[in-house]
Amino acid sequence: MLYRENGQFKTSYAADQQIFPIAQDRWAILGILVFAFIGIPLLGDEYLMRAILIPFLILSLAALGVNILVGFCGQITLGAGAFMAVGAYAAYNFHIRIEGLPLLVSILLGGITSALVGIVFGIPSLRVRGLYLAVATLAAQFFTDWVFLRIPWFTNNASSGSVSVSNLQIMGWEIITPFDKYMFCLVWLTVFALLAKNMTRSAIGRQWMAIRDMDVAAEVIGIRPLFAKLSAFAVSSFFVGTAGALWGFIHLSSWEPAAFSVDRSFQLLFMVIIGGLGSIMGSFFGAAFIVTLPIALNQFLPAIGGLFGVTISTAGVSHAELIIFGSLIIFFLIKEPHGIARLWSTGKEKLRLWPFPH
Amino acid sequence: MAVSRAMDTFPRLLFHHSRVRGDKTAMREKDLGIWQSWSWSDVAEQVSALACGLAELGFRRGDNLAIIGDNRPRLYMTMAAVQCLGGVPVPLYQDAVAYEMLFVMQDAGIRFALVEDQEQVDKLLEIKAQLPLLEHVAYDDPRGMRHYNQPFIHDIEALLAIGRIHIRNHPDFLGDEIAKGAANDIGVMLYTSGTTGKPKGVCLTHNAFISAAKGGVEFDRLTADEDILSYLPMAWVGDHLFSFAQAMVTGFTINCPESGETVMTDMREIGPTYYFAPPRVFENLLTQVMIRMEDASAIKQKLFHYCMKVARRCGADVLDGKPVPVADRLLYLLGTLLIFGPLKNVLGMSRVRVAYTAGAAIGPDLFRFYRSIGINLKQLYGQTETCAYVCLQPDGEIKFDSVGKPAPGVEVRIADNGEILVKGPMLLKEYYKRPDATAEAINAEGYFMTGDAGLFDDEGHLKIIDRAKDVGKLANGAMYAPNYIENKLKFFQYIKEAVAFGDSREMVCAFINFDIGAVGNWAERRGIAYSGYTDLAAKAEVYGLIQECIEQVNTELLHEGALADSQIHRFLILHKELDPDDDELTRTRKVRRNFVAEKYAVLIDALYSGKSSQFIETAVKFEDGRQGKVAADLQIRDIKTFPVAGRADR
Amino acid sequence: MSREIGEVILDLKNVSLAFGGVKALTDISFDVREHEIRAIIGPNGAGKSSMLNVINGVYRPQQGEIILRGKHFSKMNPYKAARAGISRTFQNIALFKGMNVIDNMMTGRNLKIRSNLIQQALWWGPARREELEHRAKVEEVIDFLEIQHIRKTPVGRLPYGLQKRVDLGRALAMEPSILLLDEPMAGMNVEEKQDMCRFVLDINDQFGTTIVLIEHDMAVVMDISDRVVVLDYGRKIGDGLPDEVRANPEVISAYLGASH
Amino acid sequence: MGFFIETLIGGLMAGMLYSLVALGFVLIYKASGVFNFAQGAMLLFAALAMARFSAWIPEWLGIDSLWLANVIAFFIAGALMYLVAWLIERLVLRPLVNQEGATLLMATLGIAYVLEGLGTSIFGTAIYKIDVGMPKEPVLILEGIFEGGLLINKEDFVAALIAAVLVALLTLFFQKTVTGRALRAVADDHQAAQSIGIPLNHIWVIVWFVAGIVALVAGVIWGSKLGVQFSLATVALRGLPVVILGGLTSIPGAIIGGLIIGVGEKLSEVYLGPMIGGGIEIWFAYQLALVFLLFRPQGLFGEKIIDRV
Repeated sequence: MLYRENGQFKTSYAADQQIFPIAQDRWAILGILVFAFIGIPLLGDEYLMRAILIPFLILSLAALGVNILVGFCGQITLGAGAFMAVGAYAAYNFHIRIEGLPLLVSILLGGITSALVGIVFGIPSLRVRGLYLAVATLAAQFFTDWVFLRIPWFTNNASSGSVSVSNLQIMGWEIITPFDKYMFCLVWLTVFALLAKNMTRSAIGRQWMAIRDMDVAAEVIGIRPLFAKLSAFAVSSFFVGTAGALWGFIHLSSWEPAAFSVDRSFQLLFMVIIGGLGSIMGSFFGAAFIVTLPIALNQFLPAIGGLFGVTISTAGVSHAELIIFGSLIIFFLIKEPHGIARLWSTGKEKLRLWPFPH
Repeated sequence: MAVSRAMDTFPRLLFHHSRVRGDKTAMREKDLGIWQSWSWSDVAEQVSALACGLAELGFRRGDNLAIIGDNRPRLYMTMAAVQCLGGVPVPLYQDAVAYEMLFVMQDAGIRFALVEDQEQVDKLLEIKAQLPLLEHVAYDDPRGMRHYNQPFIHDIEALLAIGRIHIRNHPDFLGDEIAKGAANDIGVMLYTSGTTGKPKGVCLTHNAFISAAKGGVEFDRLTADEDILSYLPMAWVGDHLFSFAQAMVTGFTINCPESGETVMTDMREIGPTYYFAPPRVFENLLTQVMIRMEDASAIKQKLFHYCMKVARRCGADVLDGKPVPVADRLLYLLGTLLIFGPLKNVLGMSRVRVAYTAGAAIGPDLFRFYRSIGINLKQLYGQTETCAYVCLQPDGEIKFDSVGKPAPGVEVRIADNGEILVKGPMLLKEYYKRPDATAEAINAEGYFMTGDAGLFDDEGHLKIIDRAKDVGKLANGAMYAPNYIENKLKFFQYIKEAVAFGDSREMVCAFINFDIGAVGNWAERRGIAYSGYTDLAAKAEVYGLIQECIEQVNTELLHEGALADSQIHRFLILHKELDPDDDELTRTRKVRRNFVAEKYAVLIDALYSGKSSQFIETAVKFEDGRQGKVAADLQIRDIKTFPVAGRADR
Repeated sequence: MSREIGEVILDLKNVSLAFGGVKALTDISFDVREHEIRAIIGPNGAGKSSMLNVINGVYRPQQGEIILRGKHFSKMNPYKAARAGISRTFQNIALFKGMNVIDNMMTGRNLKIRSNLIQQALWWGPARREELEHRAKVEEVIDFLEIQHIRKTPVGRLPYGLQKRVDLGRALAMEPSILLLDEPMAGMNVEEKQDMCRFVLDINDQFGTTIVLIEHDMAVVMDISDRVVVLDYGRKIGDGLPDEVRANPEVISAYLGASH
Repeated sequence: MGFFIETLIGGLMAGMLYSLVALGFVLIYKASGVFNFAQGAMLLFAALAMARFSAWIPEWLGIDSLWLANVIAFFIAGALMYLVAWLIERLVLRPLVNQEGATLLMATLGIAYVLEGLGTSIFGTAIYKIDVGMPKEPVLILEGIFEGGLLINKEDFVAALIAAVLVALLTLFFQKTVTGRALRAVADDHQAAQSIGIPLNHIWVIVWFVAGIVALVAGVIWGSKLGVQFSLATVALRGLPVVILGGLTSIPGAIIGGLIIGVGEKLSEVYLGPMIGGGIEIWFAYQLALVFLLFRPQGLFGEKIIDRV
């Protein structure tokens, strides 16, 4: 309906292959970015940033990573939390063990370490697929759970088992307030989302998708499954690892291995399923949905209960949260297996065809 | 190179553009997934190379070159190249089969042909034996041409290459050739379709097309920034005017679609600002719109129909800048946002500033639809012989049943027999090698006789009535145009066929076939039971319905000057539908007037003898081939006619 | 015809293949010459597809060797085969369902990609340049196969005949020297078959591509192929020019036996 | 040596329970192609129901007999599991028929969440005891052979016995009953089974119900050993390596896999644990399965996958 595409013709492949080939989309995304960078800092309060926006940004980054592996390359993983943990603890160790290492470098090294571990745990993917692989990735999860709980070296012999970081700064910019943290995560996510989009629209992305869609045919046209799968594991783990580092450093400041438990893995998986497998946009939708749902339920359930004269306890809310959460997952799988991103793109397609239905 | 600054031939115009807007896009073609573009200087360079390549092959001043193919930039460039050399491009219809091309190729004495692809080369090879004059064939698309070793078949690339070498060796050659050209040289030869007799080559000068193009450009204030989609056959005069002549005059951009299948998509991408299509294209688009809307949800359909109602009420006035009530204006704005804008977008017409249609009568509903959603659709009138340039509808003065006012520089006169005569710089120079036909078409005063009958209404708009030869006279000498009257009747949804009588008679009477679907529906809503067409045809209510329609036609005719006497006095509803199986209609569903008059002579007699009913029995063929008879007592009704004022004028 | 059939470029020697205990191919030898159209025919279950799968390494034969341009391979693998310029289409179209036509064909250019992952992530320099160059190449194939109107359609939404064409397009995008076609015309109507025949001949003619083709339609095979191998129950029962094969009594009986 | 055998037997006992969990996975996977992540939640749900009803029933009905209360509670819990199976088939499986394995896996994760939420909100979150009269005291056996004898936990022994009986019963059920044969037919080929008139939907309900009963039994055993609490849901995660090892489609595989994992866990905990730190049993099972996968991707008894092109 809002689309007026007449006259938006492409005279070069560069123009045809840009990320947002439709001018209206370009304007929309520009608007969103302007709002995120200028509008929100002006309007938002600290609670909003701390409780919603920062987790959303970081988990979006992690979901991007999971989506690269699950959505684009078709390798199911139930161990994403493990790679967040690896990223976080590796960054932590680089941070505290190497004097004066810039924060950015620490986080990136955390991501790289996670990528290496990801490659190791990706090796089974060369032999097994689907459900078997999903179980194999759980191995990574339980292994890292154990490592960071039981091997004191990784936690710098912290007696409580919890580690913490302080004095975060980048070239003199001290990241202390929620506003600082928000901006830092936003910049980071913007850059990495762009990188992810670029990968998925170039040769490597096509290799991943080819492996996902029809691995035998992919091999026949000269795609090496080894490289395609392991690169997906590496890139995915890198994204997830840096997200883990951000989660620990920026969001939590101090954390225990439980922050990256198997529940986190499931949560990330749900994000990409509900958001939309194989869609960059979907990762954001999924993260937004999963971050805001519990908060919304916490706000609304007691209120709704109140309407009917029922008091809903905090525990009750958390139980109801589980039920609603589970039902929503099933509902999505039945009604829209391709997630919110598909709803989005169908909606967009409808708007482009409006007033025609198809 | 030195080229005269006068811009009176197309080559001079081309080099003018390459000088003043060399970097601006002259042509685009959707190819290999994107819009490949040529700037004016690219075009000038390629045209030069092509011209020199042709010269190298032996193309001489005065030679004719056949151009056969879909709209392709290279084909347009070849036209210009041929003109540079003082030759004449002769575009042919690309979908014609080989033997259909034969006559034109022979008639025009074609020595050179530039064709699009293998398909066209094959056609020429098929008739090569009958074309002793044909020396060289060049093709644009090399696909499948690998094994064509004949020395007279050339790849256009090779032609360009030898042309470029020629330019290096003879840098002044082309400039000199262009300088030799004169405005009065033949610029292009277009063959008339030849519904009667063999096609005739219409020789049109540079001056004729440039005048016509300039007139149109000024009339619609076209600029160098227009985009036009070139998708109609290059052999058709309209395409030559819009895609070639006007582009050359203003320097705007022509856009060639990727293929026939992708025209709609390509149109959506380009979003032309200036658009031309024959009525059937507009009609198909509208049908598609309606069909696709039927699948929409109920709410959306409601919204659509509501908005269309608003548009019908005030859309045309908004477009014409006439005063519209504020409430309507707001509703229309909302409609634009919700329906009209998106609709134009999916039709590829968001950017259309001026759209024309011509070639056949366009139904008022159709015309109104496009105008009401804000597309400035207008009609024009012209022939191949007049560079498709006689009358244009000025912005803001749109009438559904006229073709507008005489275009700038054109003189239009109505002859005594109603025939439209035109004179102006855009007239043909002659029919190729047919002085007899030329003499027949242009009268002593230099008017071209269009063969159409028409009249000017009170505001000076030309209305086309009929082919001049079909126009008769009533007993009192007033003009009588049966087709015109019948078409008016058929615009009513209830009337399917109408046959009018009146030639040499004192009044006009008519047979009516109603539309069984529409009238059947109407009857059902009124609880009128009926068993079939014949039954329904005898109902007084149906007579009443048809009578209302005819009365309305009469009131309209009253205001149409010369046709005021053609008001219908009496009519009857035929007891059976006119049917091609009974030879009453042609297979294309045109009434066989004489056959019908003969077959139903008894009814005609009854109409003119003042009877109020008449029995008739008719043999019919049923769909399964059986023969049968239909008999009925037909009622005949008188209709109110209106006295004609100012009879003294005639 | 201007193309000239050259030397043997692909030679299979005594190939045997079995799945578990089931023999799919028994001691089969045949060769393929450069620029020729070589057909493999035979009744259902004759082992034709297995033969193609052996040539490009999807199946590993238990015995025999493959000699490709003088190089001996006891076992081929799909990646090596692709590198060596062998591409193929699939009997049951194996397109990448989640991608559109262009992207499917772009995967065919994969072996020619030189830029690395980081360059691609940054969409920078060589990566960007390559994307545009390969797109241009792919567009040529699209043009060649006359599928411009569907270039951005997800392949899952295409009708069968067009999917087959895209499958061929993906194989062509590799610019192969040997093209293996597994029943390219199966399930098509007459018109689609004619188009496909024309494409096969054009590919062979215009690019000089050697074509090894499995086809059921005998008329088509006899029309377009230079030499024919006939398989039955995993054995070779005939090999030669179309006319020779047609006259071969063993072939006739095999086909009669298969109710032809 | 005695200590080793003791550990071994302990492992076997624990392994038997893993087998029970794995059995639930295999049953459902075979019959409906679903990798049922909700097995743990079903176990928790069943155990919670059992624990709470066995406590509520004496209150409500005034029954003194623990045994009778337990039997009634068991049947109520069993009925509940039937209801659960029916609802799952109705609301989840039927709409998702013919979807990919991954989608179904996610759906079972959803089921798991719902069941956990439901279980805890109906039955509460405290730690509950199930007392089905399992003998708690350890016994010494084979004192003649090993020095000091072997110390066996009687409870483990009984549990293993129950598990073994259950497995035997299930095997009988599959081999001898009409329903069992129909189940096997469905497992072999969905479409063929449907075409000869086996009602797929009904079969699914039965399979999920059987899996529910298996979960109930396992829940009772684990519950009486450790108490019923939320963490029971994660027991299922321990069953996973078992199925991987044994093969997703093989009932004997589930049993043998369970035993291997049970023994492996215990041995590694006892012999490897001190070297590299405690609590390694979970990941050890997984790594064991993982390494195994590399050599035999289809598991011990799984069917070999052949790629057809």
